[in-house]
Amino acid sequence: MDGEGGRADLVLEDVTKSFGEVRAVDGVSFQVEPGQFFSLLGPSGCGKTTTLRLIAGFEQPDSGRVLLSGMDMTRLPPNRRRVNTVFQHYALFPHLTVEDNVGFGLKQAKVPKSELTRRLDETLKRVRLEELRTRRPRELSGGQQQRVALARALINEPTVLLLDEPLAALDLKLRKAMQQELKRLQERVGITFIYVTHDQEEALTLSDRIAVMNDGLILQEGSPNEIYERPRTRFVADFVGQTNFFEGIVEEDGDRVVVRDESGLTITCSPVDFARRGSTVAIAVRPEKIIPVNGAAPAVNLVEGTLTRRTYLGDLLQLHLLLQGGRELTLQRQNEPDDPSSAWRVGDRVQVTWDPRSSLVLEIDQAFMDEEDIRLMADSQG
Amino acid sequence: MDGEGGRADLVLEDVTKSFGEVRAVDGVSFQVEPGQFFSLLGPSGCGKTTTLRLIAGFEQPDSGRVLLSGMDMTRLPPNRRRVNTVFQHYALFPHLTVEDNVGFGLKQAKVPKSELTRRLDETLKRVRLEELRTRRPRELSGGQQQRVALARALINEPTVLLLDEPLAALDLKLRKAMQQELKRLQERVGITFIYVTHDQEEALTLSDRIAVMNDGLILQEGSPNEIYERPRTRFVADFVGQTNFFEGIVEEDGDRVVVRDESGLTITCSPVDFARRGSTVAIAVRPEKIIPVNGAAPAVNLVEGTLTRRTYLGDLLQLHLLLQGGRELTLQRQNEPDDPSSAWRVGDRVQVTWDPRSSLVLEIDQAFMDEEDIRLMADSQG
Amino acid sequence: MNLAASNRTVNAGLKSHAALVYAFLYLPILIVVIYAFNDSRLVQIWHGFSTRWFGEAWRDDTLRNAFRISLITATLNAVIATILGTAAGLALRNVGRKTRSAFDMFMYTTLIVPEIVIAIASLLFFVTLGLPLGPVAIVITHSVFNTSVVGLIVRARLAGVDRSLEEASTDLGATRWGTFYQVTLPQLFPAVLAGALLAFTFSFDDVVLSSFVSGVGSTTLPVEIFSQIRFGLSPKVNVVAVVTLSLTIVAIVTAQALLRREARRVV
Amino acid sequence: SRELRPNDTGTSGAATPGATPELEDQLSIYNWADYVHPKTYGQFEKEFDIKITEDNYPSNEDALAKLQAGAKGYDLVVPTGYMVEIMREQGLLMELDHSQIPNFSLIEDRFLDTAADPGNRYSVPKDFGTTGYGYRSKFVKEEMSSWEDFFRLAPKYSGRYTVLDSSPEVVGSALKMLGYSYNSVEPKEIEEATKELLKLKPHVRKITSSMREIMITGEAYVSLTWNGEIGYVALDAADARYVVPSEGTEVWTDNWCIVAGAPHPAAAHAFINWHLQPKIQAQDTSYHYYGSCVEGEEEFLKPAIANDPAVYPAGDVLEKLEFAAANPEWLRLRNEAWTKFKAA
Amino acid sequence: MASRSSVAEPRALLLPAWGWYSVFFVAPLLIMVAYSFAINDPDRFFTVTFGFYTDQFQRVWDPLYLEIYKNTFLMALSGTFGCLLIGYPFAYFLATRAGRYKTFLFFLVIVPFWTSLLIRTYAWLLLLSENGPLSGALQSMGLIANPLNILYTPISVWIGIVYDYLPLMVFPLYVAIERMDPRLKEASRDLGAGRGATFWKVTVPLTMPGIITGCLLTFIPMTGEYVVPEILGGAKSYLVGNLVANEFRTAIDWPFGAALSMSLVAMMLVVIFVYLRFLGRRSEESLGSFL
Ligand SMILES: Nc1ncnc2c1ncn2[C@@H]1O[C@H](COP(=O)(O)OP(=O)(O)OP(=O)(O)O)[C@@H](O)[C@H]1O
Ligand SMILES: Nc1ncnc2c1ncn2[C@@H]1O[C@H](COP(=O)(O)OP(=O)(O)OP(=O)(O)O)[C@@H](O)[C@H]1O
Ligand SMILES: [Mg+2]
Ligand SMILES: [Mg+2]
Repeated sequence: MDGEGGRADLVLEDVTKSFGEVRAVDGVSFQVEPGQFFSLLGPSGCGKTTTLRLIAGFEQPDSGRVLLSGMDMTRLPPNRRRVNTVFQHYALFPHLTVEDNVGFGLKQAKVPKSELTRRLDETLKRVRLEELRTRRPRELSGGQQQRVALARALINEPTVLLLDEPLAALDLKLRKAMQQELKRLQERVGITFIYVTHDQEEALTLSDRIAVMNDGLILQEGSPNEIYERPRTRFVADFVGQTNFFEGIVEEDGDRVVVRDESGLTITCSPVDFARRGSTVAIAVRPEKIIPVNGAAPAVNLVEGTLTRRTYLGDLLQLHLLLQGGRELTLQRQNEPDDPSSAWRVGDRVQVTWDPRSSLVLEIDQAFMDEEDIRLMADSQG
Repeated sequence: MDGEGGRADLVLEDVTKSFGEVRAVDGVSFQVEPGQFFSLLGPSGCGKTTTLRLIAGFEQPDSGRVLLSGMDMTRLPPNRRRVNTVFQHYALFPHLTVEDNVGFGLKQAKVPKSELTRRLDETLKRVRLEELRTRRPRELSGGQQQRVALARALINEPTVLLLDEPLAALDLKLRKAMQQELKRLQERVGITFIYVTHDQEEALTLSDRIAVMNDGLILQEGSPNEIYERPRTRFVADFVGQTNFFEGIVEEDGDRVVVRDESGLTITCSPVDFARRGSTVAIAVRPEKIIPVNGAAPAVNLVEGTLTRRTYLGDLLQLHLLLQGGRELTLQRQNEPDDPSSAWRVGDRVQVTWDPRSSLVLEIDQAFMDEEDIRLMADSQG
Repeated sequence: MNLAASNRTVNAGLKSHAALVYAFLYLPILIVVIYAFNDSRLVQIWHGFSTRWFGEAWRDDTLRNAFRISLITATLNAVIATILGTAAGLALRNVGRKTRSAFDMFMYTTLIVPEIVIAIASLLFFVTLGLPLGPVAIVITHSVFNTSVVGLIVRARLAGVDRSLEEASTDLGATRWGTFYQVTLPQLFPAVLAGALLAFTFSFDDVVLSSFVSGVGSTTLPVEIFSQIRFGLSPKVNVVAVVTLSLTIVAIVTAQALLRREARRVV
Repeated sequence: SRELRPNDTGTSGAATPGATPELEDQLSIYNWADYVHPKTYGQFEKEFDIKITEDNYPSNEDALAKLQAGAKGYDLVVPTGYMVEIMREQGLLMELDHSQIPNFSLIEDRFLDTAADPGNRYSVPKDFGTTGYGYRSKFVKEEMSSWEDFFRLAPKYSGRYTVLDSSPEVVGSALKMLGYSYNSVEPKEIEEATKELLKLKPHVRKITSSMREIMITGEAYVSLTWNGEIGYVALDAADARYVVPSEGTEVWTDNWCIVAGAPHPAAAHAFINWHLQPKIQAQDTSYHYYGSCVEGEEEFLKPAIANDPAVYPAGDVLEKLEFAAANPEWLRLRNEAWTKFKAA
Repeated sequence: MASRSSVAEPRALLLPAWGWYSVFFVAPLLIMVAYSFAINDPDRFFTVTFGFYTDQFQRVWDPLYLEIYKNTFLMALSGTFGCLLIGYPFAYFLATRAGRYKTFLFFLVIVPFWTSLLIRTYAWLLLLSENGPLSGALQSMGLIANPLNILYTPISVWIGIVYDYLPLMVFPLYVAIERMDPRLKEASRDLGAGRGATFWKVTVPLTMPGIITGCLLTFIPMTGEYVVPEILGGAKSYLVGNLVANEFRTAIDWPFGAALSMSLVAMMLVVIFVYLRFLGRRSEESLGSFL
């Protein structure tokens, strides 16, 4: 890391970018601390790539500013920004060797030969590509290509590294392995990472902070824990992890919030300020938070239902309960021989419960459930 | 289902197929009962597609036979087999509408107009495509295309339906939804499904029986439960689910098998016949079977280690322990507030255990760990 | 019919058809090669083997001159067409739909309008404006058509070139020119080369356009051969055919080798 | 006997009479293909140290079209008589400086001062020939001697005829058969002739000025052409006969002319003068079988050629022959008839 | 959407080609149009009077010329059809059966294409002549009694144009067949269709863009063909191209020649238009997609 280009924060101020009718990025603001691993998470077409391209300088915002270390770089061309990108499909130069690909940036910067060689060796070593330096990209496996792309960006010691779904093209096993590697690397070099992904698990595993996007807007920003455990809207709750949704009217507020849904089920939640008595709220309960009642019946959130289906996932089991009033409830249990649920059979009437802290009260965000979402959901279910 | 083409079993007898040097399918034999959901699971290039193509008749085996309802159909052209295929990327006819795609098979069979219309309507309704009947494939979403492919095969009421990774092109959410739909449909129509996939979770969720393939061979065949809970080889254990591997020498055999590994760890397992005292065996322990010691220390399989890393996956946590002797052990816990592990901090010394039944004793199968596997693994780790 | 047997029948049918087509394609070439060694003063009558027409052709100033003119005009034409076509192909990526379709229309019409029509239109153009006919006119007339050829090839190739490669280059600090030179051009090279070769061949082979707009001392080889065919054939034509054929094969083989080497480097 | 006039057009850079201008070192000739002995140019080049380049055309009209279209840079062109008229009318030719062509006096009078170019101000005859037809007596059993024979036998030898790719000759042949003038400009006569031609058309295998090879191979039996062509055919097919039709036909001269704006006029004059030498004339005649217009070339010719009536027709035959005489109407009528003939 | 990428080349690069086309392509065509509405001065050699006279177009309507247009159209049509008939199975072979020799076999198709068209055409003159090798071979095989007499007839012209333009048919067909997903054929077999049904219902419709492109690429130049009839054609195989050339080379009637070529272009446009309409919108993209 050289002196001037050291750590710095990246700030987006109310950045908007439209393509014709489409508002690809709509008033996005966020701030990334130096050395942070910051993820942009969202469904396809939500504007993640566009946001990244605005930071890299491939697109110009219609309004708003992009600041790096406090300096406005909104109008700077890409080659003048101390930012580098790892492209979605790597965009390796097919006509250049690994070495020449990785050295490309330094050659542009007219770095002296000896330093170039030194940094090249160092970087190739870091990503374990020394042996492959004279190969061409198409002679490399997916994982190796990915490492070349990473090396090509890292060697320039950028202040911020942008990564656009860098692992999307890899298969499951390799993706898992590369995730770990990426994380370790980021911790070691200490560069700020802006990481785009539509894989919630990946975002949760890797990030220091996550911004969940939809339709060009940032819906929620926070640590992985915040995003998963305290989603603010239904969209976020649904997109990040699986959920059982309830909708009902607040019967008690204050210290303990109690909500009754249409089927008469009462759900106890931890207190939230916007849940006023009589208002309608949505509640999300994660399948893994629901536990079989074992021994003494709990005081709250005791639910009884019939086991309709067990889905065997190997390490996990999904248990589908039919509650009174026709609602479905899904539980997820680890596949352990000692788990109480392992004795359940389809057709059994069983009791389950969950901690009031696990009842997530959401603002009703019909705004985000616009027509297209509804169509898409209908489609994916039908 | 018409009379003659009703239920029947499919039998492969020692089928072999080579392409030049490559033995794509190597002496494969299996039998599928009528109405079964049978999956072929294996890594890329293991011969799954080739097996399917041999059944469909697109390839001719070098040796061996393919029997349907006891009749040898090895030399029958594809259009004369009562078998239909759902292709990997659907292979929908781009120049035909949904309707014409779906009706294609019946037109070939010269089914009378009125019956054609009736069955067309019925099938389109079953897969909920009535509204889209005049669209062309490219005007459809991935999930819709998938349903057209399914309908096009199902309408012919085949004895056996072959599906080649039918969901591989869909994104996660949609894939999950379609899995459920496929399973329900298969249960309803009762047709035998031969399902090819490289996604272990999909195979476990959907299948009645699974055959795990590698390098053209079938390594193990059994119910999802058998495959996951009693993998016979290291390859199967590793490919289906995550595992902690140990290797050691049998110290006790008989009622209780006790194995000691190099680091001195003693592992207690349930009895297996091939574990003779003094022999070397491998042991696999699934991360989700390992539980924190809560209260009284268990008699066997008590392991102590230092928590080095927590990987947050939202619904799950992966806990990485460093044991004495430098081994790593990975646990998987549900992300519940009440779980004992939720109190653990990185650096803590903790105790975990598992049921002897969860120690899976494997035959050492170096045979399957040939050079390529080793290279691939090195690659995916590096 | 048995599956394998029916496969075999179809394969055999296709194969023998292909053999016939190859015969159809090569029979004329073979004949010309054979007749180049004909001793006869007459083209069509076989008199015995001789290589004397090779000598005669070599000593024939008219043929040598025509060959030279053809080489020069075809090369100049290829240079112009390659520059204009490549530039246009590149620019077409960045223009609006309307401009693009208007330009497309130009390119396609130059290919669609029959050569004879272009030939006379060009002739009328040069005559009416009082511009001289001759080598320059030939080069210009050829290059119009060939600009479209190069333009379309380059554009097709560009469609397959990932824009993000160029973005990656600027991202890594390269200037616009640096990016063009270091990334775009190497990607484009096979297409540009193919386009240039095609432009050269089309021009080198052209008889219609050339014969209408040629002037003093600008008789190209095809025009010369054409007028010989029309006015009295000399066996030297066969020799010319054999020589150009050999040159072409050498050129193609070299180009293929080059392209393959490039291809190994590029793509 | 011929009055030499000074160059008074003022349009050319030709030297003033009398003075011998400096010769340029190049000469560009636009000529019929294969129309001089292969050695001829070389001899001139050697003698004068002038480099000759030659382009060829297959018909008078082609040459005209090219010059008309503004082809610049040619020095010499070789139009037939009637085309000389058209070209000079069009201002395509440069007036000659006869003082630089002393050998002009060697030319026989009967080829001079024609209607096409009174006073030969623009042209010097190169050679002469007739338009008739040839046939292979091996295939054609009848003795042919007239245009009438030519047209009458066409159905019998259908598909074995060729005609020249040139309108005046073909239209003229029908006119002569009908007993009209070769140069008729009567629309009715032309119309009649056109009808005859359209009747002939189905039997014509090819309209071409290069019938040599297919006559030799026997693919064609009868060809409407010029005498020299049949002379060439006869080298390989001894049974080939040339007929100067008894109704009379065209006699023509092809002429050296200097193109207006010629870049090398002095060299052009020198070449014309040099080429008029009887020895050179004889050399060319023995190559292309067209008669020379110069006196005294016979002594250099083989008797077989010198006495060949196809090359040098007898005096009484010559009497009946006409030179073509063009004017706009003449040409227009022929072209329209021609286009129809080709289209039919 | 015209989105300007940050790495875009300047649009001004289009200008040179644009100018080149305007001056050396559009202007000549406009001048030709002007000529087609001019007349010749009757009293002078080759003097054109410009104006808006329709005389030349009236002359074109002479049945004599219309016959030539018809013959040209039929020749181009049958030539295109011949190319398709020969080219399709051939391209099919190349694309699906050539195996590892594919590149080489395809190369063999290209080689003739890169050798002088003129010489290859003229070679047919040698081949087809009455005393030529083909005639001799056929006679000695007893297939024909008399010498082959097809040179200088429409048949030899047909052979010539089919020969010349066959590669232009094969290339797009090859691309289309090659590009076709072979699993679609398998899907069809899987659904019970035999070989024939699969060919007509799946292969042909799917390679239609290639068929259309190939047909246009051969039909268009065939309508304007000039060289082949000139060499291989006889007195009766005159096509519009030759007629046009005649007006310029021999008759020197430029206005009429211009009118004839205008009519040729018009005929071609009509045919292409009808063809594209008939085959639907898909075809419009096909030419572009090939090139
Ligand atoms: N150059 C462009 N021209 C027009 N529309 C564009 C352009 N780039 C993006 N868009 C539109 O902007 C929206 C956001 O696109 P973007 O690529 O940023 O999404 P994304 O979140 O990266 O999606 P994905 O996960 O599919 O890559 C989309 O609706 C897209 O169609
Ligand atoms: N037509 C063929 N020609 C040559 N080799 C082939 C052919 N088809 C398959 N193979 C080879 O046979 C082996 C098995 O291929 P197959 O397609 O059956 O694998 P798969 O299990 O379906 O893999 P994937 O999950 O990638 O689809 C591979 O090594 C493959 O390269
Ligand atoms: Mg994106
Ligand atoms: Mg497969």
